[in-house]
Amino acid sequence: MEAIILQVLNGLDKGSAYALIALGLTLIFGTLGVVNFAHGALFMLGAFCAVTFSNLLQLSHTVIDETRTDFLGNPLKVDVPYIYDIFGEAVGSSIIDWAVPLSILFAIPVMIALGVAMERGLIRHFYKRPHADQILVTFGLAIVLQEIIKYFYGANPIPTPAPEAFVGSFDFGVMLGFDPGGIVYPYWRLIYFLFAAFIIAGVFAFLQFTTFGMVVRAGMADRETVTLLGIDIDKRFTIMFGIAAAVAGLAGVMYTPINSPNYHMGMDFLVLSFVVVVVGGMGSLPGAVLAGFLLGIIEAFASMAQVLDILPGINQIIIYLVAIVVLLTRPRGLMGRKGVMED
Amino acid sequence: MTDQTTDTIPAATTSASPKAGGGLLGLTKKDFGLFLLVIALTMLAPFLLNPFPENSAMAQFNAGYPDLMQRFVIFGIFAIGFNILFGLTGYLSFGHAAFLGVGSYAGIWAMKLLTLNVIPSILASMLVAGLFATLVGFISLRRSGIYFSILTLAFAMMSFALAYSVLTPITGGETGMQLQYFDPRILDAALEPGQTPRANLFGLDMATSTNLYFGNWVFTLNVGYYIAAFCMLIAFYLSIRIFRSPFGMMLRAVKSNQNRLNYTGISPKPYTLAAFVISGMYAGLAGGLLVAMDTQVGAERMFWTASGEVVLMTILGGAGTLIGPVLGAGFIKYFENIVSKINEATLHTWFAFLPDGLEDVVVAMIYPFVGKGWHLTLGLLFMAVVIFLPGGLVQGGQKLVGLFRRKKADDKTASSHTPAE
Amino acid sequence: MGILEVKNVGKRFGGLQALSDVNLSVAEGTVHAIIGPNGAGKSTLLNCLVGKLIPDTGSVSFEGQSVLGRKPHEINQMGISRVFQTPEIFGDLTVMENMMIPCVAKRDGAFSLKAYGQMMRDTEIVERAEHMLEDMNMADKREMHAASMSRGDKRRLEIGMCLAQEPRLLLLDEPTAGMARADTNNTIDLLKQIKDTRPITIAIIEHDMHVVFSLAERITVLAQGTPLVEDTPDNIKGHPKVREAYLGESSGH
Amino acid sequence: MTKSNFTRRGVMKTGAVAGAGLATPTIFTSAVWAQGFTNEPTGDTVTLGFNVPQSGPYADEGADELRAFQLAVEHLNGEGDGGMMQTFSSKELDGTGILGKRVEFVTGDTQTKSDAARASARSMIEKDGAIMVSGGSSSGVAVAVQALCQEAGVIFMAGLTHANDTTGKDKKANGFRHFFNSYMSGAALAPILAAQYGTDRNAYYLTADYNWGYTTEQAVRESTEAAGWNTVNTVLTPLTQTDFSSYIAPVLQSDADVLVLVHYGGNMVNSLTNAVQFGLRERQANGKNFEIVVPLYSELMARGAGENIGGILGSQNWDWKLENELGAKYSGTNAFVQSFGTKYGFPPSQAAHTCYVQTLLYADAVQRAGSFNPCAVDEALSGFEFDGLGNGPTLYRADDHQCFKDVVVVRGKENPENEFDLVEIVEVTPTEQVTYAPDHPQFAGGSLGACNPGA
Repeated sequence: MEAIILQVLNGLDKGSAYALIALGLTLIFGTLGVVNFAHGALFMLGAFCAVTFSNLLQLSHTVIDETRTDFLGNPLKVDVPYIYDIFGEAVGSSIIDWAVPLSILFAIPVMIALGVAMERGLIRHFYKRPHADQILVTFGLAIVLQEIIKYFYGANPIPTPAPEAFVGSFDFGVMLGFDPGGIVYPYWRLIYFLFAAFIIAGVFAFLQFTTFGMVVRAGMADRETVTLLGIDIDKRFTIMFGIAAAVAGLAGVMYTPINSPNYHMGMDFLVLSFVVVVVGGMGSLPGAVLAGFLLGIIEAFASMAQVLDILPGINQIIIYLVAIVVLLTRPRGLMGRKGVMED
Repeated sequence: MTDQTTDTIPAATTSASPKAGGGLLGLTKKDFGLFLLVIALTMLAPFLLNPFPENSAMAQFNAGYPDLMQRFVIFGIFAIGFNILFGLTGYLSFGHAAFLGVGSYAGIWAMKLLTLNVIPSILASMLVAGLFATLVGFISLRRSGIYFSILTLAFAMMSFALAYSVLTPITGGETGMQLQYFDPRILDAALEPGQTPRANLFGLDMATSTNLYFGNWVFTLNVGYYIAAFCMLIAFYLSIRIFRSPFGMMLRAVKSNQNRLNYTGISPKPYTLAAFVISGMYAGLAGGLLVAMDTQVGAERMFWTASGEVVLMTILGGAGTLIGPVLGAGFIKYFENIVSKINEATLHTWFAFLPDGLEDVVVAMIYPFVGKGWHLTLGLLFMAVVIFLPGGLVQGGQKLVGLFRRKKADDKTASSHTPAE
Repeated sequence: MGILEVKNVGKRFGGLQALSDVNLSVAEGTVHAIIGPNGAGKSTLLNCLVGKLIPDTGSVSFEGQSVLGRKPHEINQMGISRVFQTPEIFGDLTVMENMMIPCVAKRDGAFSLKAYGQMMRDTEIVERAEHMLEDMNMADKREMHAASMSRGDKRRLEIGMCLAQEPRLLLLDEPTAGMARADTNNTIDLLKQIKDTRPITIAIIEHDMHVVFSLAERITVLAQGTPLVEDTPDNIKGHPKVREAYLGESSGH
Repeated sequence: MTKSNFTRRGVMKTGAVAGAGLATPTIFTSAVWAQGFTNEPTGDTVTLGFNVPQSGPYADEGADELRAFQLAVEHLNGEGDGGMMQTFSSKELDGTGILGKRVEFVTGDTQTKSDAARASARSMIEKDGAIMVSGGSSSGVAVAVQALCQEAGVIFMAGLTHANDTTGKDKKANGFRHFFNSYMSGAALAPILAAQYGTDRNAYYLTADYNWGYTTEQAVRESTEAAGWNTVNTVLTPLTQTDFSSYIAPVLQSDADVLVLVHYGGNMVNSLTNAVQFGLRERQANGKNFEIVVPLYSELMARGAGENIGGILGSQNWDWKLENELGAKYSGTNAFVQSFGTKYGFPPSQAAHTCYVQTLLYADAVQRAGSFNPCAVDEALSGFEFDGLGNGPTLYRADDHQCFKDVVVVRGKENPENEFDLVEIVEVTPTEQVTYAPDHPQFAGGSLGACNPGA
């Protein structure tokens, strides 16, 4: 029982990342009709916003410590962050410790700006072009973005730990009435799940309850009509792209303590998030979220040793197998609308 | 009117008589001309691709060595086949590398079990890839649009994952599958212990090369390349025939309007399935040739990036055009193999003529774009091509030709739509 | 016994009874119009005839053979061609190619793997298509991109493509919807000419009374999913039930 | 492809251009292989091919290998301080290149894909005339390129490759491996694990689902079971996995008290990070401290895992602190670290070390053999015993072209002083303990074959 609850938690956690990326992807599909292969790169850029922010906080000047030597036997150079000079070492180090959550504040404007720039500068000119051209240009962009990151940060993963307070795990099972030690779960993963739920709820509320959201939803349903009504839908779509970029970026920022970010993490997630979006159904936001969590949970269960003993290698293919079964039984995914990206 | 028809698809015939239009091999004059051009280019490739003398600084850009020339034509075949599906029917398969991979495995097993002769191996590749494509196509073609793309992607990723791990005994997994001297090979005489098994065509070793020296120039004529090139010419010829055939017209009709096709008494599904299987067999041929040229198979050739690569090749060159996919394939393979090999030391030798400080600056500016940064250049070029040449490289070529012809081009008004070459 | 027999056909979408107990017989060689107010079920009926929808009850037979359960392309191969409200043509292909496809369909059936011949050297098809284009007065447009033509020309091409298959029954779904007056009159003339020169049965769904009364020999009035009355145009014009249910609305003021 | 300049102008003029020349029997003698051996250097330079990952997840490791290669070439050509050439037991190399020919090199990108690696290696052999190919960061690439070099008739000096197969079932006469292997990791770790953690441990394995994972898991499992450990479970994880939580969580439910992560590269960083997140390092099981073991350590990956690496045992081929901490037996280490560190500003990784050493060993073998002929090199390297290259006395065994030397067992530092000082040396397992018979079952199934000069 504990094992099952643990895997459900793991599934929800994996699902959170899938759902957040897929949400932005399907928003762009739905509103703009653009196949955005650079969406994974946005997730990666978000993660590197956290890295950059943390590096900025640790901008240092060098002090030579004559008492110690480095590996070549020269006097050791010690880096002292400027922030220590400003706030003192105690406060300074705790600010650095909290770099990841703090970098949300940094990532939101950066990602929105990036998203808007991308839409205005590039994507906008591809609305009327065939999907094939959209794929080529966004794929090119994704490569360029990740190569730029590689140039500055290298290919190696960069450890970006959570604040000290959230490192490690706690006994989640006791809260549910299980024996101690039964369900131990990392703090940060729960935070990630709650954060994802919060963002998803926020996006839905925004689309549901604001006039802006109403127009965008109408635009998703029928772009022509809304344009005829004289509403400047293009401008709203630009903002929508910015929001989608920010959602992907935030998903990336918060993901960094779970897995150290590297430059190709976006590509790793790209294919999976496409599968999630399509399984959820093109143009359906709830579908994307549902499919994200569903695939996350199924993947978690498929990786259990008990399952693998019966079906060796099922963990390798489970996501794709589920995708095939879903698409064959439900022609437009779980909640897809007719006619979206079917030709 | 007659002038117009030469510029439009595919009616290279005139209104006077359907038999008119010249050309040989059942091709129209214009197609035959294109075919001749491709023949000339492939046959002369060892010379054309080695324009720079050995030991010169520019020799780095020479691409006329067997491995890369083989890759050009083999991936050309792959892209030609993909274009039959994507360019004609508009169905975007995101899992075509699976057929290439499955074909390769079939090819190497034919060499392990039957004979080192490449012909049975290539036939086995095409057959097995065709069968696999029939299965995948039959299931995936139940859906269209992006749903179809994801279904094909899912099949390919499952193939990759299984080949890399669970199926290691038959695929070699991570280390790939290679020939051994002790493989059974029932049709061949046994090899000496330690002897290297080499793919051959009735005793003619694929690796056999002959060098022509001409001053400082060296040109390598390689048996394997010419065999692969011969296969590509056949593949290209068949693709022209398919494009111009009733079948090809139906495939374009599928892309244009499936609804009308249904109400014209034609069932689109068998047409798309046939196109899918044909392009799967092209992929199988490419896979078989890869094995014939270089007797090993790695599972990575089925990874989704490999499927994505052929999509990019086709779009980059010009989807739906005859020659575009081949150009796209050459373009990407050139970058992968030539630009990736330019390192800092090479750059310094190029710019050694500059004053020291300036040399360092120039090298520092170029270095991020070559060598380990070759992906960056490739990405930038993808974007540049699609932004400035919406019809791919073929359109770029046409624009270039158009510039030269502008003077006498007053009466050519009908080329508003994308031509087929 | 008509060429097309519709018996007791009913179709329900969720809570909406779109068609109920429809009986219709189209006599061979006539022009039969089906009219009715919006939502009367005209399009649903048409879709049931061509295999896009399968009726819940009743039967549809063409030349004595049931069409139920057959796919659209199979029904087409039986001899029923359909013209759509918005012209459905192959926009990416040339006019000539558009015309050749039905010719191939007529000769080679639903699927033939002729991947090797030169389409443009298939004399039989080329000649048939050229002939058809001349019939449609479109020979000068043969190399045009179909999508770049005017709506009237697209309609003309579509009708031509249907005729190229030599169907015994031609179904027209509001063929003049959204057309300018001149285009409408051209289309009427074209249909009249077809009726006069070809052994063909035409069933037409139409809103425009001008078109209906210029062409039809018999008219079925559909209202709320059921045929109200079937008669000649003259009788329909004066029929009180029709005036009340349908014409009253449109010509009463 | 040779660079001699005799002209065939006549052939060109008489229209051999379009391949008609293929018919004339005089040319049709596979001129590429027509000399004594493939790519015999005829000028005053010799070209080596350094084939390392430059894109993909191992690009940084590839970059470090490339740095080492460049350094080795400098030293061979008599530039710089000479590095390990000063400490190398063989004194044949004199800083005038190899056999008096100046060393040049070409580089390529393996992308850590066997296909791409072979394409890159083929271009080095066919286009650039490389006489030896070296480098690489995975066993898949090593086996693929080694087989290619065997076919083409050039020497392959493997870079970082750890699976048994490279010198086991896929061994080739033209291929040589200096790096240690899965079996050695297992044999070196088992006694130290038993000493550190006791002999009554229950181990749970998470294994990367591909060749290297299989051989390493088998090696560690067999060695530790022989030392009394019990294997609770082994679970295979996909290569493309990024989040290992669903594999780690079941460990909490089992009665295991040791987790062995048979992962490398990004997989290792992520699985280790995830394991630490789940509190495995603080966990108590069966009344003992829960322990995590990573059979193959990599400095770069340790850096990626950050502080999670603290306290975790693993094995290495070499470490830059060896000579400082364990004395002159490992001479050469400091010389190498000194010249690498001076040039690049940080200490070298074990990948860099093995690539540097391989280049020197190749050059020395050619020098001793007096010929670049692969068969001569094969003879000179097979059974060669040497010292002073950082690993202590080492044997290049003739039976399988595997180096036998001490294996370093390390532990992640709890409080690293800087980003390069991530591990501490626990112990060095002597050569005898990690030596195995050439026909050991873990290495069965292949044959070295005969050397191929490619003529």
